[in-house]
Amino acid sequence: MNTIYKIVKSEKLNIDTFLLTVESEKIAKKSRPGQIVHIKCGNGTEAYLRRPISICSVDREKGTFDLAIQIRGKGTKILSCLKAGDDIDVMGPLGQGFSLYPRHKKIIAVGGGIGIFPLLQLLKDHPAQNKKAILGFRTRSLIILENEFRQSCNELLIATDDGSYGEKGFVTELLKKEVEKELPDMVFICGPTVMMKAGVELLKKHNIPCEVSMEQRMGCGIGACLVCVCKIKKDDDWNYTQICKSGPVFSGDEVIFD
Amino acid sequence: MNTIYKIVKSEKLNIDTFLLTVESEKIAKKSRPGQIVHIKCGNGTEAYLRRPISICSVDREKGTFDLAIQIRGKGTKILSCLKAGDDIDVMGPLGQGFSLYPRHKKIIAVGGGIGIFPLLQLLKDHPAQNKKAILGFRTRSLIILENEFRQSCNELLIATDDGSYGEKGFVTELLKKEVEKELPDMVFICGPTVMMKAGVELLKKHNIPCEVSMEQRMGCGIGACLVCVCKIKKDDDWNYTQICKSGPVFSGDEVIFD
Amino acid sequence: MNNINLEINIAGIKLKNPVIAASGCFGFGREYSRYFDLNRLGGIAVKGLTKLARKGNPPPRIAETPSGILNSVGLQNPGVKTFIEKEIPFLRSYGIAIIANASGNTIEDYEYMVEILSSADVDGIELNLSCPNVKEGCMSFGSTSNGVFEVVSRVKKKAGKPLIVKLTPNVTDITEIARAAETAGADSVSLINTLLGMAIDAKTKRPILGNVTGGLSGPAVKPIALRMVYQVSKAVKIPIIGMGGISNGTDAVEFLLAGASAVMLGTAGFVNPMAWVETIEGLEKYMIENNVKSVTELIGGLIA
Amino acid sequence: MNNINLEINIAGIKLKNPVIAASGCFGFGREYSRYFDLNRLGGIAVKGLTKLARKGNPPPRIAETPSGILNSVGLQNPGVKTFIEKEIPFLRSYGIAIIANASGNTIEDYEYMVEILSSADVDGIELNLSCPNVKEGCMSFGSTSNGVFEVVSRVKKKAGKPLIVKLTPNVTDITEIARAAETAGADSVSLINTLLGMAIDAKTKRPILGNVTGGLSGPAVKPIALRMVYQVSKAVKIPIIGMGGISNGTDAVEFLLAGASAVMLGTAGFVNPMAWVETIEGLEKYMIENNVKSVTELIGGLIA
Ligand SMILES: Cc1cc2nc3c(=O)[nH]c(=O)nc-3n(C[C@H](O)[C@H](O)[C@H](O)COP(=O)(O)OP(=O)(O)OC[C@H]3O[C@@H](n4cnc5c(N)ncnc54)[C@H](O)[C@@H]3O)c2cc1C
Ligand SMILES: Cc1cc2nc3c(=O)[nH]c(=O)nc-3n(C[C@H](O)[C@H](O)[C@H](O)COP(=O)(O)OP(=O)(O)OC[C@H]3O[C@@H](n4cnc5c(N)ncnc54)[C@H](O)[C@@H]3O)c2cc1C
Ligand SMILES: Cc1cc2nc3c(=O)[nH]c(=O)nc-3n(C[C@H](O)[C@H](O)[C@H](O)COP(=O)(O)O)c2cc1C
Ligand SMILES: Cc1cc2nc3c(=O)[nH]c(=O)nc-3n(C[C@H](O)[C@H](O)[C@H](O)COP(=O)(O)O)c2cc1C
Ligand code: FES
Ligand code: FES
Repeated sequence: MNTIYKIVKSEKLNIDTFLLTVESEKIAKKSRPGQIVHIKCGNGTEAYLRRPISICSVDREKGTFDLAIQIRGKGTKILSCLKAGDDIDVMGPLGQGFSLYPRHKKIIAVGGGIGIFPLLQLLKDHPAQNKKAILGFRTRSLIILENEFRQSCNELLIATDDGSYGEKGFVTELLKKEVEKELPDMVFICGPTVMMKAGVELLKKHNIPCEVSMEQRMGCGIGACLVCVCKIKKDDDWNYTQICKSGPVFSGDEVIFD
Repeated sequence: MNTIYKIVKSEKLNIDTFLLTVESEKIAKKSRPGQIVHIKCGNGTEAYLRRPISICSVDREKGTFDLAIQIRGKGTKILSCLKAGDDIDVMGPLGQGFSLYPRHKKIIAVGGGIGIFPLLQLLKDHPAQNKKAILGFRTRSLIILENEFRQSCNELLIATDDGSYGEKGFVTELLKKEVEKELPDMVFICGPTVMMKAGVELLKKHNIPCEVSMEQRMGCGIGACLVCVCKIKKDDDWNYTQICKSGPVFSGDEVIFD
Repeated sequence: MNNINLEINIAGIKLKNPVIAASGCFGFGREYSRYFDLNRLGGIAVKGLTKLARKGNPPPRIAETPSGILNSVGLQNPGVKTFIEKEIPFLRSYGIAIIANASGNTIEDYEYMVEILSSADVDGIELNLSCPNVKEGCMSFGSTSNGVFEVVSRVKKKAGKPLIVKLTPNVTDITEIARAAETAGADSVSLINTLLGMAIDAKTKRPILGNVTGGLSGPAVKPIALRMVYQVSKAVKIPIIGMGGISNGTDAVEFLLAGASAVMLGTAGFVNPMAWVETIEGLEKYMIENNVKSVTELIGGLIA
Repeated sequence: MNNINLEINIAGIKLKNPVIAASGCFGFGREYSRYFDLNRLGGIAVKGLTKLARKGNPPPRIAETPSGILNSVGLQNPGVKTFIEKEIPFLRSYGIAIIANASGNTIEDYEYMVEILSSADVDGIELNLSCPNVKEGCMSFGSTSNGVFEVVSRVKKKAGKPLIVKLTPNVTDITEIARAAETAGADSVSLINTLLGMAIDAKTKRPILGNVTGGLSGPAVKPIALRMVYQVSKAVKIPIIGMGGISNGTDAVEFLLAGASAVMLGTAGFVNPMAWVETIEGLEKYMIENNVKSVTELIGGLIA
């Protein structure tokens, strides 16, 4: 199975985040919003394991897909040095994406930090008429992909922790206000665990369904090694379930956040 | 202590050997023929240890030195990918070089395989009037640095294992013929252990002094870890002596070849 | 292919080539079956099984370390009965050896496992006396020769299939443990399981793994594994399955030369899902280039 | 520097910072003194010494492995008397702690070593009960708690200097060994020495090392070393010197958090001769960034 593709473009988005455009008919065509890829960083053992990255957006015509990547450590650093024309070793698309139901007419996508990335293609692909996005950033200078998001939804709200742009505060506070204004049919939340947990609890009160995208350190990326688990309810009990295979997207009410 | 230098040029010499020109006033000025450098291959742990490489030649005016490197494994492969402008991490010059005595009027330098490299600067620097070089290669297509050697000595003899160029046979056979024609004052031998051993034995019979350049896997490269040893005679006994510090050049009669 | 013979028989388990997927790194084969034809493999050691289903340890369960990984899965599995019902039929659709990896908290658990697996359609049973990620049983039996002797001699009486005993490297003298397994009736030993290790995040001042410690595997451990295979091959007569950091054909050859009759690969597959297949191809290439007709010629062929 | 305090006292040995050059990787300091000012270091553990000079093992004595190395030097050294005469005066010209690393074939050898070193001008004695590269003594004492107890309690009677016992990781339960050392009177333990390993050249079908097996060190072993330091810190009260794969300040912090009071670096210096200095600088940087006033605050600070 071939996993080697060509990089079309690498572009800096902000101080520590870059956008990588990769050529792959297969991944562009097959992937659903919310799915991930699993990437080898460099040829050697320097960053030994692959890194899981969400597909940020796809161009199905051109047969390319975009990854928005934040430099955190060794592996993402290696990826940030790649240039157009370089090879990249990508397994994917992997896992289960978001649910795109036509019955959901009004949706809200809520993202914080690196959690905003998978929401872009979700907003592009979702059949709803009314699509709202609430994105959180630490501060104004870190805001990225603003235009792309604006073009993919009906309304874009931005929150910054320090109030340097948009609303000051957490995205969950904005979500609360929006929900209290008008109930959406479905909400998608992606970001730090505390944020997703707060969002899920809020929506539960209003009986609104939601989906979250979970994060965990990964090994194989395809469900075989059982390292990337989170607690998922099963009957009266729960199981540790593979995020790479059964996720990263789960229904908000099936996840147990510890 | 700074060990980072700039690469000026990388040039392919034959199918698996390349010449790397590195800018370093210090190494160009301080090094003596036969000394080595200890090189980090890449930034990571892929090739974890440094690699010892002989200084092939120096340009004291320009402040550069040349390394001729054969691709053998991971480390030399990484080095072969470096280009002009890249950084390289080099410790050196290290160890003891060849003895350049004015009283040696007629010298012969004998090299085989990667053993020919340190002989180039030796021939350039040696004060003798009569300098002969005998170099051995497997076959014609692998012959490298022929012009450089020709310009650095009075006579250049080449032997190939298959007779495709020059004399057919081993360099030690050519050495035997030359020595039997006219006794040199000093001989320098560098190559596989069997070759150096045969050379030393031959010269002993004729009572001609010689120096050899020993090879061994290295750690620190500066004499501290005691891993790169060979047997060196000491009084009636012998010691395991660090090649990186007391060598790589030793007097032929002090080495015990097992 | 060029008349070379990769077949090997490990204590009655026939393998068409000596490359086996290591337990815990390959699930029950379903996932990787989408990446390559499982028929290419010599065999599969399935995820570690226990009497009842186990939830396993809290995440994070993996940490990256220099040229290796730590894992602390803790034997999450659906229980041996579910395996027999749901997974064996799938695996049997391929022409490869099925090795059931079995763990327990007590000797009685191990007896139960061997008994039930002996009447199931598997080719061999790998007794896991070496998992470092569970509190009871397992490595605590596997770290003393008495423990190993007792478990193995007890279960041997129930065993209707070839019995492979999987050894832990976390011991002072692995040859002593291997001999105890052999004396007690093991048909083969496999080694090494993971080395107990730990990773810390200096920023948060916390262990990276939810379980604090985990088992080290991958290329980092290869020198230790190779040494242990070599030592054990001098100490016992039963065949050895070698593993620990194998990533390619050359690595596999090294283990065979050290005395292994077959090899397992686990961690390498996380990085390269084709690692198992490429290892087989690399081994073939080595044999052709070095004029080795049968893989059996390589076993213990080290010149030392 | 910013009012941070790197000083630490290990069982009476005063170190101006907790970074010490590991034995066998730093000779007697002369070579590296040309690369940096030895005064930067907390201390130096000198090359392993024995009663009489030792030639060591046949080369090759080093093999590169994934993120690590194997060495099989085998305690080549000029003998303890030459060390005392020729090397101490040089080392004393620096303001750093001198730790004499001592080995022997017999208990009497160890007694002799400790006696003679106690009257020499060193700051501490590191008893090497863990060298895997010599046939007699050393690791054979170090791999059982009885062996360790016997040697340490015998030499303790002769010891006029702080006694650090260096432990081998090639054991089933390092806490048992550490406790034996503590009970017998050790003032400190240092760990880990190298893990026994092996490398094979598939092309030549031969071991790479002249001595067949060797000791594994470098980043590859870090997770194992860290785990052992953590375990031992829960088991004994005497201070621990941690080592095994440390290459930078972050690594050093991890060992301190796991329970070490000081650290040693060896192998990393082969790759980067400034590794010791950069580790000290990295530690300082971490302390400043994390508002740690004294290095003692980090010791055992793991939140687990
Ligand atoms: C489902 C999923 C989707 C993700 N999508 C994106 C994305 O679109 N853009 C983006 O920038 N990042 C994303 N991440 C996070 C990204 O995987 C980590 O930032 C990255 O693995 C860190 O690697 P490193 O080499 O830079 O860091 P290092 O600290 O050097 O990594 C060491 C090890 O820890 C793992 N690790 C460290 N942090 C994380 C983390 N937060 N999640 C999972 N593994 C981690 C690494 O994979 C590696 O195995 C996603 C993670 C998951 C699980
Ligand atoms: C004093 C001295 C001078 C040398 N001069 C030259 C030179 O001018 N040009 C040149 O091409 N080569 C020279 N060599 C050989 C060169 O060091 C090796 O070919 C090189 O280290 C191989 O590294 P690798 O990563 O390609 O091979 P790998 O096989 O990946 O290396 C693995 C490990 O083994 C060591 N190693 C493998 N082969 C040798 C060897 N023959 N000698 C020492 N260590 C070895 C490596 O340094 C490394 O630590 C010299 C060696 C010595 C000791
Ligand atoms: C994620 C993971 C899970 C594992 N689970 C098991 C297991 O259930 N049973 C077992 O005997 N070994 C288990 N192992 C150990 C491997 O089978 C193997 O012994 C070890 O990883 C060394 O081989 P490697 O370096 O090729 O991975 C596991 C290893 C990993 C990495
Ligand atoms: C080449 C070499 C020689 C060594 N010699 C000794 C020695 O003489 N005495 C000793 O106690 N440890 C010796 N060691 C072990 C180191 O002191 C240290 O315990 C080990 O290498 C782990 O640390 P590191 O990974 O930082 O190198 C030696 C290690 C190496 C690599
Ligand atoms: S990473 Fe292996 S199961 Fe998810
Ligand atoms: S390489 Fe360390 S002494 Fe020569």
